[in-house]
Amino acid sequence: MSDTPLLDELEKGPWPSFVKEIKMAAKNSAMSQDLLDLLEKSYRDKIGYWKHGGIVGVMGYGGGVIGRYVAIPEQYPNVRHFHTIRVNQPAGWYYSTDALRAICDMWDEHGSGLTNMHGSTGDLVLLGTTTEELEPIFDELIKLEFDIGGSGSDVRTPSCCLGKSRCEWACFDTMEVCHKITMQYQDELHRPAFPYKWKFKFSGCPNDCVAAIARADISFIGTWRDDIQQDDAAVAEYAKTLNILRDVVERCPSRCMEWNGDKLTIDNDNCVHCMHCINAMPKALAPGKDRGCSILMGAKAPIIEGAMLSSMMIPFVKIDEEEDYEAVCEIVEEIWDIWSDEGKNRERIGEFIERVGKSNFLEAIGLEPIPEMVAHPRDNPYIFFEQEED
Amino acid sequence: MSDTPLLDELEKGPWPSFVKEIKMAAKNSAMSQDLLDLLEKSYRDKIGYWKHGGIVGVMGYGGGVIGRYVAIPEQYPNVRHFHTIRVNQPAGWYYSTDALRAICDMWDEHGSGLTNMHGSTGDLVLLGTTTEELEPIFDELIKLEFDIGGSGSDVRTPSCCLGKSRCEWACFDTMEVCHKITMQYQDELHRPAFPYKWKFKFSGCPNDCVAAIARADISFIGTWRDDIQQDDAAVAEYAKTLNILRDVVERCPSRCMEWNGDKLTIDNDNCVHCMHCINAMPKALAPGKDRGCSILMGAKAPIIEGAMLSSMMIPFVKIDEEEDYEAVCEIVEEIWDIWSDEGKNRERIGEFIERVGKSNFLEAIGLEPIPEMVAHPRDNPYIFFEQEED
Amino acid sequence: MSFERKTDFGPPHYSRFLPPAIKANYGKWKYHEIVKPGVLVHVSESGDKLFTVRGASGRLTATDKLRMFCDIADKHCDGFLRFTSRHNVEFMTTHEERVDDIIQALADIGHPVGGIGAAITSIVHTQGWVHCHSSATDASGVVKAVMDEVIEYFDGRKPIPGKLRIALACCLNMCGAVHCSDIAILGVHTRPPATDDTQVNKQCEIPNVVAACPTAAIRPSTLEDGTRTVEVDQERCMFCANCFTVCPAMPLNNPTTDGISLWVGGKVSNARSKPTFSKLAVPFIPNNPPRWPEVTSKIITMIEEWSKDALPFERMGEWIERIGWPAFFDRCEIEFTKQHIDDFKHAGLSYNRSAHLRRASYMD
Amino acid sequence: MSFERKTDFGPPHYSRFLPPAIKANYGKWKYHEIVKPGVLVHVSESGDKLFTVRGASGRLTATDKLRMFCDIADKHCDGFLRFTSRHNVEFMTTHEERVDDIIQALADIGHPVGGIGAAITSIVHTQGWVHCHSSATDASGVVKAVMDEVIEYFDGRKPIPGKLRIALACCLNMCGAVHCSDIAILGVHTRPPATDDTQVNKQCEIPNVVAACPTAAIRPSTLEDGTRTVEVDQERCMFCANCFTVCPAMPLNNPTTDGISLWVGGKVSNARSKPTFSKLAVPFIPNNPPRWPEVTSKIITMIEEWSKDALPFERMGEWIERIGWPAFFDRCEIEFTKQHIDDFKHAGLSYNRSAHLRRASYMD
Ligand code: SRM
Ligand code: SRM
Ligand code: SRM
Ligand code: SRM
Ligand code: SF4
Ligand code: SF4
Ligand code: SF4
Ligand code: SF4
Ligand code: SF4
Ligand code: SF4
Ligand code: SF4
Ligand code: SF4
Repeated sequence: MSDTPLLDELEKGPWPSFVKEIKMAAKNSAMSQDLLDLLEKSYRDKIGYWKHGGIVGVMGYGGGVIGRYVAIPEQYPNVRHFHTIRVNQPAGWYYSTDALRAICDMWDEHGSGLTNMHGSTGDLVLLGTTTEELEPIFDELIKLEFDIGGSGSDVRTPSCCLGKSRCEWACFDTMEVCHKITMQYQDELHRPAFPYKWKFKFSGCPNDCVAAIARADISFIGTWRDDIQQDDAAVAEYAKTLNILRDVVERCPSRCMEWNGDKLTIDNDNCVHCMHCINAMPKALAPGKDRGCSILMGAKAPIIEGAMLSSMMIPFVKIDEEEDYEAVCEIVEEIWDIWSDEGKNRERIGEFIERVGKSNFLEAIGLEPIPEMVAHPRDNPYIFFEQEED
Repeated sequence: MSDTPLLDELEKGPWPSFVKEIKMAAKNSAMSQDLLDLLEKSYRDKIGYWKHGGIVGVMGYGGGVIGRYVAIPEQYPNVRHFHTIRVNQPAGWYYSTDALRAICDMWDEHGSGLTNMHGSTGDLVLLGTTTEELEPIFDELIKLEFDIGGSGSDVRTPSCCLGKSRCEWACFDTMEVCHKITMQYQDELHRPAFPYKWKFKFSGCPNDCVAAIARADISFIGTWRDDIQQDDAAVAEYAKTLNILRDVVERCPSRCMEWNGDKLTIDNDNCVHCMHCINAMPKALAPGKDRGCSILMGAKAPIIEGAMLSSMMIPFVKIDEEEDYEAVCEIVEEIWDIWSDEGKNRERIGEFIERVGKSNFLEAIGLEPIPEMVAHPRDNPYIFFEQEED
Repeated sequence: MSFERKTDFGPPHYSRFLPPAIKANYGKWKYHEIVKPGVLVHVSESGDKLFTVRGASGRLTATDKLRMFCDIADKHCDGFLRFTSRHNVEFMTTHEERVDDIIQALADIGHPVGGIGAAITSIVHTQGWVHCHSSATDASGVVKAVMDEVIEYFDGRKPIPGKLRIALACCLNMCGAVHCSDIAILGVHTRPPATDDTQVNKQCEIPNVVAACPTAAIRPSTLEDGTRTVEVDQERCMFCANCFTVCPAMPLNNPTTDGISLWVGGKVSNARSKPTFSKLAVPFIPNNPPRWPEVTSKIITMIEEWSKDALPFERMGEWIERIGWPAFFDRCEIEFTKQHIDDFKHAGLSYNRSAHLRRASYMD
Repeated sequence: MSFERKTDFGPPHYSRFLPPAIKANYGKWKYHEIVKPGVLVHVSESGDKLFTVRGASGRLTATDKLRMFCDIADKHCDGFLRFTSRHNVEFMTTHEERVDDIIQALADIGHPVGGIGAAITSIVHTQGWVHCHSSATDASGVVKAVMDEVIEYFDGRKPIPGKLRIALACCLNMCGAVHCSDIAILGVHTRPPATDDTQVNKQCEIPNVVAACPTAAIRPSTLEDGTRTVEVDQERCMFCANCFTVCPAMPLNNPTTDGISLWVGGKVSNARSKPTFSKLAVPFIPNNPPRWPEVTSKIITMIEEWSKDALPFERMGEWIERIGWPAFFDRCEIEFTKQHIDDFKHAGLSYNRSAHLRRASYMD
C-alpha cells in the first residue's frame, strides 16, 4: 500500500498534479521525499507542520531568502531546513530554454528540485534548501547571471505584464520600465531599510493583467489621452456577430458611445479609458496613439488596516521618456524619505497615506490636488482649515 | 435714517422677507424690536450675540423649551431672555384657522409674536419669551389642547409626510401612525432619560417627503410587495409627450422595465421600489395594493462620528394593523432598553449600532440577519467566529 | 409626578384640522397633476378634485402674518390650511376657480406661489444669528438673499430638469437635512475655540468636553495656579464646535474667520439613485451680509450648469455622477483644493481607486 | 559593503529571452484573435503572426517538468517560452501548423491547454501546508481539487460569459490578489492564538506584538512569577494571525477549527466597472482533505448560477450587482448569517442605507 494514500488522490484528475511534481522531484531528492511524507501527515492531521523562519540569507543581502524549518525534525530530518530562494525573474517571465535548464541543473544539485513558476509577487521561487547551501547557490546564480529578489521591509521584486512584447494595447513599455526600475533600486531591493515592504507593478493598460492596482504599493497603469483608434469597416464586421448595442454601448461605464445600427460614435472627451469596448472589438478599436501611464499608490492585503486598492496620484505621464522616468524616480525617492522618516513600523504606504491624509501627503511630495484623485470630494464637514496669519 | 440699514436691504426682493416679519412683530413687541436691533448689530459685526441656554422649562416637563440669553443684556434688555417653546404640531401640519388664531393671540400676549412655521424637526416653534412667561404659556396651551414637544435626550417630536390625507402613493397611514406613536410615548417625549435624542419620522413612500432616512433615528418608509399598478391606456397617453425609453426605462435603477414603443413591461420581481417610474407617470402607474412600510434606523447629523443615513432593519411590515404596530413598539422599547443600558452619553442609536456591530445589535433585538440589510456583505476577513463548544 | 395640572396630553388629533374634501377622500386619492406652477390637483377614486396652492414662506413668521394666512383660508378654504415639510404654506380648495383668487391673495401679502414639481422650493434652514449661540453665519438672511436670486426657478418662469433642494445650517450641528441636499449652505468656523480657562471647570464637565471632540484634540490640563481646564491641540481641531455645544467657555464665533461652505449632490428620495450625502464644493466664503453676494453667485452658477445639461428628473448629484467631478469643478469654475480631499474616518474610501479617468486639463 | 563577490547585478535583461518574432515586432502588434480555446494569435503591423498556446500549470513544478517544457520549446518555439502572471506556461510560434503539435506535446505530459478569453484560468495561490507556517488550509491541494472540477471551463468545453478569476490564500495575509477575485478561497483560523507564555518574551518584542493586532485585543501582562508576556482579549480576537506573524509563540493553527471561507465578486481590471473587493459568500467550511468536496461543490454552484444568467463580458461581481445580493444568496443556496454583516472599521458604509429592496422571501 502507498505511504501517501491521501495525496495519491490528488494525482488523479485532469489538472496538472502538484503531487506528481513532488514525487518526480522525490526520485532524486530525499528532501522532496520528506516533504511528500510530511505533507501526507498534514493531510491526515489537517494542520501544517512548519515553524516560523529565522533570519537566513546570503552574505551582503538582507532579503531574498525565506527561512523555513519543520516543527518535527526528528521524524522529517531532511526538511529540517526547507528555505525558499526568491530569484528575480526576467521582466515578462520570458526564458530561453538554456537559461531555464541551467537553473534546473543548479537546483537539482543544491536544492529540492522543486520550484514555483512563479511566486505571487513574481519571483522565480526555488522551494527548499538548507542554510549551508545558500552561499553555494548564490555563487552559481552569479554565474548564471540571475540575482536574488526581495523579501522583508525592502523593495520587492518588481513585476509587469508582457506589454509591448506581445500586446497591442500596451500604452508604455512595461518590461523596459520594470527592468530599469529593478536595476536602479538594487540596493533598496536587497537591503531592507523601509518601515515595511514596497511593491512596484506595471500594467500596460487599464485591463491590468498584473493586478497592479490590487497588490502594488505603487501601480503603473497604461492609458492614453487622444481618441480611441477606430476602424469603421472592422466595426461593421463585428456587428455581424456581436450585439454592439447591448454588449458594448450599453456596457460603457460613461455611456459615451452611440450605435445607430450602422455607425459607432465615441464621445472621447467622456471616455473613462476602461478598455471595455476595445476588449470587445480588438480588431476595430485600439487605445489612442498618444500613450503613457497613470500612477496610483497604496494597494495592499488586509493586515492591519484592511485591504486597499491603489488610488490615483498622477493621472498621466509619458514614462517611456527618460526625463519623465527620472521625474517619477525623484518622486518615488522623495516618498521613501518621508515614509522612512514618518512611517510606523509595519505601516504600508497606503496606510501611511490614509493616516497622514492624502492632501497632506500630496503636499509633502509636491503634487497639486486635482479632482481626478478622488471618487468624490469629502462628504463630512470636518475640514482642517489652515491657519495663515489673518 | 433707518436704524437698520443692513436688514432693510433684506426687505427688498420677491421672496417673503423675515425682516418684514420681525418689524411686523416689533410693532407690538419690545422684545421683537430688540431682536431687530440686535440682529442689525450682528449684521454689522458679523457675529451672533446669543449665549448658551441654561436649563429652563415648564413644571413636570424635562424638555420642550430652549433657553436663550443675549450676551449683552445691558444694551438689549428686552431679549435678556429669549427662550423658544417647541409646540408639538398636529400630524401633517394641518390647522384650522381657529386653532391657529388662538395660538397667535396667546403668543402675542405672552411672547415675541414671532414663530417658526415650523422648526426643522417639525414643531410649531414659538420664538422668544421670558422665563416668567413659561408657566402662563403652558397654562394657555393646555386650554388650547396643544402640548409641548421634545428637546434634550428624549423622544423628539415625531413628524410625517401628509400621507393618505392628500397623496395617492401613501403605503401606510403616516399621519395616524405618527399621532399614535406620539401619544404612546408622551412620557419619553417629555422626560429626557436616554443617552441622547431619538427622532421618529414617517414617510408614506420611498420618495420620503419628510426626509426620514436622513434625519430620524428610526425612519418608517412606505413600500409595497405586490406588482406596480399599471394602466396601459394611460401609459400610451404619456408616450405622446414623454420620452418613455430615455426618461423612464433607462433611468430605472434595476433596469427591470421594457418599452417596445407600444407596451411597457415591468419585471416586478426585480423592481427595487424606487418610485421613479411612478413619479414620472402618476396617472398610469401606482404602488401595488399590498402596502406596508420598511423600517430603517440610525440617521443623524455629523457630530460626532460623521453623518449617517438610516439603514434597513425591517424590510416590510403592515404597520397600519394593530398587531404589527404593537410588535414594532415592542422592538422600539427593547432597543431603548439596550441603548439606555449600553449606550454612551451623547451616542445616537446609529453610532451605537456601528459601535456594537449591526449583527450584534440585530441579535440583541431578536431580528434575523438578511441580505436586504446590507448594500453588500463584508469585504474584510476580520470575522468574529463565535466560539461554541467544539 | 405630583402635579395637579394636566400633562402629556399630546398634540390635537389631526382629524380636527382636515378640510372636508380630505376627510372624505382620505386614502382614496388616485392620481395628481401639476396644473400650473405652484398648483396641484389631486383626483380621488370618487372623482373629487382637490386643488392645492403652495405659497412661499420665509419660515420666520409673525402672528399677524399667520392671521393673514388664516384670512385667506377662511375666505377660500373652509377655514383650513397646512404647512409643508419644507415650511411652505398650502391652501386647498375643491373649487378650481378659487385657485387664482388664492394666488392673488398670497401675492397681495408678498408670498409668491411655486415650488412644485421640477422646481426649486424653499430652503430648509435653521436659526442663525436670530436665535442660536452656535451659528457661524446667519440663516434667514442668507436664505432670503439666495431665494430672491433664484425666484424664477421657484415660480416656474425658468423650468429646470428636476427637483433641486437647497438647505442651510448655520453650524456643523446641521439642524435640518443639510447633509443630503442638492445644494447645502453650511456655516463654518475656521478657528479653534478661544478657551476661557477660568470658566471651563466652573461651567463644564471636563470629561464630557474631552469626549465631545471628534478628533480627540482636547485633553484635560491644569493651570499654574492649580485651576483645572482643558487644552486644545490646534493641529487636530477642525472647528466643529462640538466642545462649545457642551461647554460655553469654549466659544468659536469670530467675525472674520466664520463663514459659509457650499456642498452639492446630496439627495434624500429613493427615486432612481439611492439617498446620498452632499459633497464639498466650496470650502469657505467669508460672511458678507446683508446679501452674501459671493454665495448667491456661486449657487446660481451651479444651478445654471446643472440646469442646462441635466436630463429630465436628473438631480444635481446624479448629473455630477454622470459627467464626473472634474467636469463639475471645471464647469462651475470652482478651484479644487486640499480641503476637498477627505481626511476624516472613512477618507480612504473616497479616493479614486481605479484607472477610470476622463480626458482633462491634467493631460496637458 | 566589503565583499569581493559580485552583488546587485539584477535580473538578466529580458531581451535575451525574447523569441525572434517578438523582438522583430516589439511594440508593433496590431490586434489579436482567439483561434480556439487556449490559443491566441497576435497580428503585427508588419503582417507577422504569432501563435500562443497557453498550458495549464499547477505552479509547483519539478525541475524535470521544466525540462519537459524546455523540450517542447526547443522543438517548436526556437528555444523560448514564458510564464504568465497567473502562472500558466506559454509557448509561442509563428507557424500555425505547430500549434496542434504543441497542444499534443503538452497533453502528453499532462498539461491541458486553455484559460484564454471568456474562461476560467488557473488559480493564483500560495504555499499552504507545503511551505508556510501560517496556513489555515493547504493551497496546492485545494487548487487541484477545484480545477479538476472546473476543467471544462478552462479548456473551453463549457463556454462562460466572461473571465472568471479564482484565487486562493491560505491565511489572512492574503499573498496573491485574493481580495479582488471573482471567487476567492481563503484559509481562516477561527480560534485565538494559543499563547505560550513562557516563550513570548524570549522570542518576540512585546510592543510589536501589541501593535500588530488590528482590533487591539492584545495587551502586555505579567505572570505571577514575573515573566512578561501578553494577554489576548478573546472577545476582540478575530483570528487574523497577525500576532503569530510577528511572534511565533502565538500559534493559531488548529486541525478542527481551521478551514476555508469563500468570497465573491471582486475584480482587478478597469473594464466597465471599477476594480473592487471580493465580498464574503461562505464564512466557514472545515478542512476536508484531500478533495475539499464542500468547497468545490459550492464553487461550482456559484459558477453555474453566474454562467447561466450573466450577460456577455459580465464578471461575477457585475452580475451580482445587477441581480442584487439577496438573489445571489438565494440562487446559490448560501445562508446569510451574522458574519456576513461587516463589523470592522468601515462597517457602517456597507449597510443598506436606502429603501431600495427587491421582492423576496422577507416579504412573506
Ligand atoms: C511566497 C509567497 C506566496 C506564494 O506562494 O507565491 C508569499 C509568502 C509569504 N508571505 Fe506574502 N507571499 C507572496 C506574495 C504576497 C503578495 C502578492 C504580491 O506580492 O503580489 C501579497 C499581497 C500584496 C501585498 O503585498 O499586500 C502578500 C502579502 C503578505 C503579507 C501581508 C502584507 C500586508 O501588508 O498586508 C504578509 C505578512 C507579513 O508581511 O508579515 C506576508 C508574508 C508572507 C510570508 C513571508 C509569511 C510570514 O508571515 O513570514 C510567507 C512565506 C511563505 C513561505 O513559507 O514560503 N505576505 N504576499 C509570495 C511571494 C513569492 C514571490 O516573491 O514571488
Ligand atoms: C430649532 C432647530 C433648528 C430650526 O431652526 O429649525 C434646532 C435648533 C438647535 N439644535 Fe438642532 N434644531 C432643530 C432640528 C435639528 C435637526 C433636524 C431634524 O430634527 O429633523 C437636526 C439633524 C438631525 C439629527 O437629529 O441628527 C439637528 C441636529 C442637532 C445637533 C446634532 C445632533 C447630532 O447627533 O449630530 C445638535 C447638537 C446637540 O444635540 O447638542 C443640535 C442642537 C441644537 C440646539 C439646541 C443648539 C445647542 O447646541 O444647544 C439649537 C437651538 C437653536 C436655538 O437657539 O433655537 N441640533 N437639529 C430645530 C428644531 C425645531 C423643532 O423642534 O422643530
Ligand atoms: C408637501 C410635501 C409633503 C408634506 O407632507 O409636506 C410633498 C408633497 C409631494 N411630493 Fe415630495 N413633498 C414634500 C417634500 C419632499 C421632500 C423632503 C424635502 O425636500 O426635504 C422630498 C425628498 C427630497 C430629496 O430627495 O432630497 C421629496 C421628494 C419627492 C419626490 C422625489 C423627487 C426625485 O426625483 O428625487 C417626488 C416625486 C416627484 O416629484 O417626481 C415627490 C412628489 C410629491 C407629490 C407629487 C406627492 C403627491 O402625489 O402628492 C407631492 C407634491 C409634489 C411637489 O411638491 O412637487 N416628492 N418631497 C413636501 C413639500 C415640500 C415643499 O414645500 O416644497
Ligand atoms: C498573459 C497575461 C499577461 C501576462 O503578462 O502574463 C494576459 C494576457 C492577456 N490579457 Fe489579461 N492577461 C493576464 C492576466 C490578467 C489579469 C491578472 C489576473 O488575473 O491576476 C487580469 C485582471 C483580472 C481581473 O480583472 O480580476 C486580466 C484582465 C484582462 C482583461 C479584462 C477582462 C474583464 O472583462 O474584466 C482583458 C480583456 C479581455 O479579455 O476582454 C485581458 C486581455 C488580455 C489579452 C487579450 C491582451 C492581448 O491583447 O494580448 C491577453 C490574452 C487574453 C487572455 O488570456 O484571455 N486581460 N488579465 C495574463 C494571463 C494570465 C493567465 O495565465 O490566465
Ligand atoms: S495589461 Fe493591457 S497591455 Fe498589459 S497584457 Fe494586459 S491587456 Fe496587454
Ligand atoms: S474605453 Fe470604456 S469608457 Fe471608453 S468608450 Fe470604451 S467602453 Fe466607454
Ligand atoms: S413620501 Fe410618498 S406618500 Fe408621502 S407625500 Fe411624499 S410621495 Fe406622498
Ligand atoms: S419603481 Fe423604480 S425600480 Fe421599480 S420599476 Fe419603477 S423605476 Fe424601476
Ligand atoms: S445649525 Fe448650529 S447654529 Fe444653526 S440652529 Fe442648529 S445648532 Fe444652532
Ligand atoms: S471645535 Fe471640534 S475639533 Fe475643535 S476642539 Fe472643539 S470639539 Fe474638538
Ligand atoms: S497566505 Fe498566509 S499561509 Fe499562505 S503563504 Fe501567505 S502568509 Fe503563508
Ligand atoms: S489573531 Fe489577530 S485579532 Fe487575534 S489576537 Fe492575534 S493579532 Fe489580534
